[in-house]
Amino acid sequence: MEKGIVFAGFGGQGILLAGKVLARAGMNRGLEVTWLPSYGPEMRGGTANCTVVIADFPIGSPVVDCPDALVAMNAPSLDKFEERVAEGGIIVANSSLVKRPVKRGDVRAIPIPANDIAAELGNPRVINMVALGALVRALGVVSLEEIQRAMEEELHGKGRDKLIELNREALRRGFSEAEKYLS
Amino acid sequence: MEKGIVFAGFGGQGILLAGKVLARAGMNRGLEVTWLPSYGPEMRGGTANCTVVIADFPIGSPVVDCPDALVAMNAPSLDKFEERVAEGGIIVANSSLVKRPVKRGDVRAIPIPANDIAAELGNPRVINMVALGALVRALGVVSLEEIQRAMEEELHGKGRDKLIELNREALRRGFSEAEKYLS
Amino acid sequence: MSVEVAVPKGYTRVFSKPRALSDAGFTYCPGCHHGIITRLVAEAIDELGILERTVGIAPVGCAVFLDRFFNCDFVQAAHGRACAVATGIKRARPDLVVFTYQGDGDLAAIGTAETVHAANRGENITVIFVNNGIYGMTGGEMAPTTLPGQRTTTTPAGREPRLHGYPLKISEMLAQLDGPAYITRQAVFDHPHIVKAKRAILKAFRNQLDGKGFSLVEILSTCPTNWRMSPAEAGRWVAEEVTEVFPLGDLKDVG
Amino acid sequence: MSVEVAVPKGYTRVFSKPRALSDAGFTYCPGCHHGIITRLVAEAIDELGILERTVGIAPVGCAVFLDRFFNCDFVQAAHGRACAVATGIKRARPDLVVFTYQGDGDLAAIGTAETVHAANRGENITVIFVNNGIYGMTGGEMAPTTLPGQRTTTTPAGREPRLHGYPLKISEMLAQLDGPAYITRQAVFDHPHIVKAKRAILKAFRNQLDGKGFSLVEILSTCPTNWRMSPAEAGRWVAEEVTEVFPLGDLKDVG
Amino acid sequence: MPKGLVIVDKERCKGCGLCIEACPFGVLDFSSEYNASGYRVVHMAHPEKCTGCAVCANVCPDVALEIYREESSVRGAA
Amino acid sequence: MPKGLVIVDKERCKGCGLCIEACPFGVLDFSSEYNASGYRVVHMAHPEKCTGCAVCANVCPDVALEIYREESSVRGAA
Amino acid sequence: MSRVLMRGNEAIAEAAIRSGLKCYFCYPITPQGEMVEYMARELPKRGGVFLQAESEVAAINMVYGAAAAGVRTMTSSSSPGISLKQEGISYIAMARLPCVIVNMMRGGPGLGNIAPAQGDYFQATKGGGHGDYRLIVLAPSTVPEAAELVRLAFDLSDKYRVPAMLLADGMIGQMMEPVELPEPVDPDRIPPRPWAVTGARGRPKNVVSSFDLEPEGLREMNLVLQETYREIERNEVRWEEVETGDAELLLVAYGTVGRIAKTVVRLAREEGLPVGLFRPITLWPFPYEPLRMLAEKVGTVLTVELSAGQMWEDVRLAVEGRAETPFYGELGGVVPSPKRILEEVRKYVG
Amino acid sequence: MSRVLMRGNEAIAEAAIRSGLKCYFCYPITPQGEMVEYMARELPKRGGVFLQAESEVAAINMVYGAAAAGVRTMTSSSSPGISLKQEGISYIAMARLPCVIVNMMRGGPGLGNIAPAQGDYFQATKGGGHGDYRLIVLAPSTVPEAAELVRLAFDLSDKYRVPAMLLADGMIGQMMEPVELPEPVDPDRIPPRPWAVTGARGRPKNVVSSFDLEPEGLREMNLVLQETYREIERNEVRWEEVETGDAELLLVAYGTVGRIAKTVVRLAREEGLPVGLFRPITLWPFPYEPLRMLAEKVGTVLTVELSAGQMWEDVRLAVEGRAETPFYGELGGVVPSPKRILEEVRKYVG
Ligand SMILES: Cc1ncc(C[n+]2csc(CCOP(=O)(O)OP(=O)(O)O)c2C)c(N)n1
Ligand SMILES: Cc1ncc(C[n+]2csc(CCOP(=O)(O)OP(=O)(O)O)c2C)c(N)n1
Ligand code: SF4
Ligand code: SF4
Ligand code: SF4
Ligand code: SF4
Repeated sequence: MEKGIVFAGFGGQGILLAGKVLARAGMNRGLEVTWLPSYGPEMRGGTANCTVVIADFPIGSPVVDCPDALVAMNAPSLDKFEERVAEGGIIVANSSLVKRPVKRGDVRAIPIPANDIAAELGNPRVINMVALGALVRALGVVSLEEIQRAMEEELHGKGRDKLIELNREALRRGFSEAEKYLS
Repeated sequence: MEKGIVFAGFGGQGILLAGKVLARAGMNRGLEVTWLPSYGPEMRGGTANCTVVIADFPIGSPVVDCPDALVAMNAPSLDKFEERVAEGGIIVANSSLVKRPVKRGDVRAIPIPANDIAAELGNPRVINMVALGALVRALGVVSLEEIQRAMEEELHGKGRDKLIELNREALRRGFSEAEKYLS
Repeated sequence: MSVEVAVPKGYTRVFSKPRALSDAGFTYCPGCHHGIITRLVAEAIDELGILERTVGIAPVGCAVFLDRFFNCDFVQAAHGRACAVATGIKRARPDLVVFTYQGDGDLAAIGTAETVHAANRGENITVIFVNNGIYGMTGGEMAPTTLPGQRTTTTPAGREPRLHGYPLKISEMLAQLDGPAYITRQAVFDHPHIVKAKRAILKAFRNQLDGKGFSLVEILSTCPTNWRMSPAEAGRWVAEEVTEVFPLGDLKDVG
Repeated sequence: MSVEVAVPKGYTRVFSKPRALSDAGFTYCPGCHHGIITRLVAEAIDELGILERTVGIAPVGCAVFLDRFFNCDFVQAAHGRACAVATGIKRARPDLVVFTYQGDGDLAAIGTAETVHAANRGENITVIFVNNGIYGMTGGEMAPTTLPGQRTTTTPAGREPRLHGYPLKISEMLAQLDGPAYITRQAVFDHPHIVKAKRAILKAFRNQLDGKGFSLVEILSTCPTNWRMSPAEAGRWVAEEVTEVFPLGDLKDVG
Repeated sequence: MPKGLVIVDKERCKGCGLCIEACPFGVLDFSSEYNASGYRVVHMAHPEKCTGCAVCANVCPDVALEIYREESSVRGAA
Repeated sequence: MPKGLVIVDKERCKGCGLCIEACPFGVLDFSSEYNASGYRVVHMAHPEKCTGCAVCANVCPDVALEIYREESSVRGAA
Repeated sequence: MSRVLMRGNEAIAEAAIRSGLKCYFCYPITPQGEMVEYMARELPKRGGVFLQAESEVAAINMVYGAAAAGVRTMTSSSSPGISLKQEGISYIAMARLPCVIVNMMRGGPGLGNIAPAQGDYFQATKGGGHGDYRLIVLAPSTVPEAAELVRLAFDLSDKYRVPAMLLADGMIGQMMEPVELPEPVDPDRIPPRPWAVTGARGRPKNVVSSFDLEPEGLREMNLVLQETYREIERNEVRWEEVETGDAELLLVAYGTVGRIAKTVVRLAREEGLPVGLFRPITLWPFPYEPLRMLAEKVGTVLTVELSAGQMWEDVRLAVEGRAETPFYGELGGVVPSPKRILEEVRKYVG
Repeated sequence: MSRVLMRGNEAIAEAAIRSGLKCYFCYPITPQGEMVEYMARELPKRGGVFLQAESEVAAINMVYGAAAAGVRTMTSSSSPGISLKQEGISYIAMARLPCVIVNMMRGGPGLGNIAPAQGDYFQATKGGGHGDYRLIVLAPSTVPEAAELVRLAFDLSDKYRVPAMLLADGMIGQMMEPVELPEPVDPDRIPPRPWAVTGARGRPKNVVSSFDLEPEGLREMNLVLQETYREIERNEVRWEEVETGDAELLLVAYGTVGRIAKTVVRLAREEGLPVGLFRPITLWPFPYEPLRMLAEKVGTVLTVELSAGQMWEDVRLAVEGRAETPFYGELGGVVPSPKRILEEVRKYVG
């Protein structure tokens, strides 16, 4: 088994953290994982993306030509990566910002109104966890509990403990939202 | 034909210039020549020496293991180089400063009281030309006239024109002094 | 690509993008004062009518893309070496107007020797020195000009002068030398200061045209991104904190 | 190898080679002030009793052989980098007494950045700066400190400041910084000045022992060989000409 | 006809807000529009108050503003 | 018994002459001796004038001079 | 030991601290910024010295000083910054000071960009500075290996008194992987440094220098260096082989490309192509002999690099005509995918 | 033309001035001091710019500036100083600026000494700086040849927009020989530089840069470089052969050793030993092909260098097992006499 996942969006959408949490969950499960942020200009701002690979044997390339899954947090990200997703792959798109549908017919498209859900939860910053929850559901490599624990580990002790409960909930909401498209 | 000559003495004895004049005389004659100063510490003072090679074919090494001639302007120089002179070679020693005789029996030793002769000529700085005159006589590769012309060219236009006559004479005196040991 | 806007009827254009700037958008972060400074340099070039004989030197730093922004010839220099590169150009072609545009890491850390010696030689060049107290492009490390106590990625507990050095007053240092014609420190955190800074930049270029020699305009700038402040907060921080350590004004002016 | 001289009967030794110096003869040219300065440093080490915890940094320049002359541990540094090397040693082992000994080419040309930043960090080291206005070891090229009009092999018609730069006042520059504890300029062209220079060197070492930070003693020196003067003439030239451009005295002293 | 007019180059504007704060007359504010780079751009919220003083343009780090002044007032100022 | 005594380390002396010039009492001068490096070394030309003030030693760049002072005069000075 | 998820840059920093690093000197540059940041945060807490120097030149000379004073010391940078350190590295090599230098290579030449590249192979292995010296050059291909090789770098550097370089690329610095960190080193196991400058108390003075004006003297110093290098060549060659037993085409690749090539081997084998991988871990000393022996058995040795063909020269020196030696390289920060390399492989087998 | 007796350093300076040199930037170092001194005296008189920089780093970046501004420009130094220029050289190479760099090699590594040596071969030919770049490297073996190759260096550098290095050693710099100086170049024959920064009047702006953040863009820049290098390899390989026709042992040596080896060939032939000499003049591009062809015919290819065996690698890459490839090197500034080399030769022939 080897899965490559690309997370893409604007800087500030928590893209890198979402990838890290997934990688950590994979590691905790005893799998091999890699996490690679994209190289942008040396300055901040603009777009951000990262690639996570999870496998049950040593991972060769941390770069993925044809990801098995894409999490597109905004429209430019979907435009950029849609074509590259592997046949039968997954596209989680943040439908709060991505107004167009996924064009590809050979992938499982999962539109998640991440911004709206996050707003409901009372903190716009958890959009990344909403999307991640949805991805986890579709991917099936780690469980909801595992991804929640990985998130906890990631936030713990970094002055973000009080956000853990909120993020648990965000993951759960994303997870169950994805159900709709997978049953 | 290939002749290697080492000039050695203290800094300030005009060693490098004597070598240059000889090299120039050789060049003027259409011969191949090289002139190589010794490497000392980067600072000034202490000993100085240079090696001149004259040949009628392209010169390989400008460094000479066993010189055909040595001009030793002081005692340490004779001590240092005497052993290395080729069999049948020439040693011109400045007998004003070198009090011991040349030990080697298989070379032509030419003691020249260069400081005394220079003093007679009224300028202690021409000791180098006195010694060079003697060497030229013994070496037989360039004539007295040729070495005098080369010296003129070397000094000309460098604010040293008025010294030319004196140096001509110094060369001549050294040249004829060497006669004594060569007849 | 911006489109030429037709002048609305009954109105006259009183402010627009200088001719010396291309249509390329700046790559600076939102609210970064680099953009103001870059524009002021372009305005000075316009006003002096020297665009076609000016060569700029882009540093390594957030201004590395400068050659895209300007319409004049440009050379991209190795980190810290802009003053040496400028010297090479100016000595080769004294008829050109040569300016460097450098950050504090570039000019006052790795480029210290090149800056000091170009100044000391009185090289007839113009130096725009953008002091934002941090390494912007590499992600917020301490700069020579970082304030005491300021947190950066390499001074996570705040700069401790006895350990990390004091804020380096390079302009004060350069003003001690005989070479420079003009050394001044300006800021651009509000309109009046921008107007003054512009005047200083103009003077620094004029000095070059008049053959007066080395002129350096230090400009206190912001780095909202790495200071982790809003652009407005960053501007206030310059006005209130940075100017305390780096007071504004002329440090040398041979007139 | 010098031989221990038996004290003549009825006499007491009042002056002899300091214990910190080895028996190796100096490699400096006849009459060069480097020798005096080297000895003064050795005397200071003796007087403070710190020989066994001192590490010296030899530069590239006529003092490159320094490690032969001294009896303490020594490190030979790349040209200009003595202050960086000293920083590395002192940070690794703060208990050691660390000094550099550098020429003007070493300290004020190629080493400008290392000098300025070690000073600005207030590194707790002692810097002996031998300013002889020329590159001695390489055969007499212009130094940053060469006087206007002075002939060197690279300014054959005399230094022309607008072309070759002004005499670089690096001590004045350093004195502008917050880091240094003590910056002074001394000379050794006669007995009284030697006595004063010695006092300054002692103080610079004492500052280090007291943890006061960066102390630099600039000493105007001679280079009879490359100045093409007799040693006595060279000394007079320092007294009369060099001190005009580089006035003696303390430039900074935090006390 | 207001004395001044601010034209925003929406693709240059990065929504930093410096112009809003700088304007002495409270002319500018964020619009509800986002540009292609995802920034929320400014607009003239109170065009009638604009004097064409160009202070906003002078503080804009992205040279995103062009300023026009009503012709009579320009002449008046000359 | 002169008040002072200068002992020259002949192999260290480079004949620069600085000590000769510096001595306030004209004690030192070049001798006729050359050392192994070819330098003409100094000696006490007028030993009787020497006060042991050590000025010569202090200006010597080659640490070639050792200075001795007659014991009573040292005590006197103390 | 448990695995932790870490960035390469951070894992290297942590492994260095656990290896007894006392003094770290740096100048910021991408893509190794997280190493600098980690050191700034962690090293002072754990009894070490973190100092941001005024330049790479100053940083390497601070390393020279700290190494001379006898502590474990290190600097890190990326391509342009490493170029600036060349004089200092040459001094360190001749003065026989142990230290570790990390180069997170980026796209070059010149300012280039910050993407992963391997264009500094020659500089690292043949000596970018002047004179006849060598660095021990270790090339990790994963984050855990990077952590492991940091420890090895310190140990080998101490053992031979030869500076060691960890030569990686931006990808290894930036990516995260699970790592097992090495145990903190027992300070008593760090070799003593009787040659260090620590004050000449109760022993003759120590001098650290790379200078001898006499050719004969400098020749001796060089001969000692050369002898040490021969010893390292005998003892410290390291490499990895994957499926080489029956391979007809041998990939040779190191670092990031080395790990990608493992996937290539897997994909090729899935297609039935007899492909193996030879991955040098020590780039100097280069594993000439083992590669030569393998070359006898395969028809083709395909070198793949993120450069225009630098290690390729060493491969050809090893192979010496025993097999075909084609080359495939990418430039400017472009990283080829396993599939792209597989295309290249197919030109020669199957 | 008449012959003049000149030091190598001075002949190089004079030849450079006659080649249209406009800007010379330097920092003093032995053993190339006379070049600096000559330039200081002569260049300003003849309409050029002489500037003593504050360091080698500054000097190479001034060269970068002057070259960008479109004039013929040059710097010179010796080993440690050349190490400091590596970052700048890498920038110049990628920015495609023509210029000439002279390295009068001395004993290394580190401070070493000032005696002749050839330990910077790798640095010069493989790239001491970062990234995939090359210098055109010319190695004179006599003073007249040095003067000739200076001219060639400027011409080739201009033609290909690749920096050229004259790689000599202290002996060639210090010695005097009769020289025929090249005629002053006709300024109109110096190739125009439409890419130079001279003010964007009547043309689009020119930008001199080595920067492209996008891997694809940087890849393109690198491909242009590599193509240029292939062209140079095709057109500009230069070497000298002495008595190679019937040689059974081929000496390979360059520079100072190359000239000494000529004497060795003469002495060997006097003894009836079938010895020839292959002397590379361009060290990059290295004459692999002609050497390979000769290697087919001889039994032994003996490389002699003033180093621990650097060019030797290129010799072995050329020979690829076609002949024995023993090596003899001297280190630390020691220069072997013809007799000493002859001893070495005798181990393999006669
Ligand atoms: C030789 C070298 N060292 C380091 C770097 C990495 N680097 C890029 S920009 C920069 C400093 C940026 O800071 P500053 O000069 O203050 O400019 P700013 O980005 O803040 O405008 C550094 C260190 C480099 N490119 N080259
Ligand atoms: C990197 C480098 N550049 C240049 C040199 C050559 N060099 C040796 S000593 C010296 C300068 C000597 O001048 P200074 O520092 O003033 O000391 P002095 O010899 O006058 O005491 C130079 C440039 C070198 N060894 N290394
Ligand atoms: S990183 Fe800082 S200095 Fe650089 S553009 Fe962004 S805000 Fe400005
Ligand atoms: S060259 Fe000058 S500075 Fe150096 S030792 Fe001689 S006189 Fe002193
Ligand atoms: S100052 Fe400029 S960039 Fe910032 S919000 Fe206003 S118009 Fe936009
Ligand atoms: S000062 Fe010293 S070196 Fe000079 S002459 Fe006197 S004793 Fe000799």
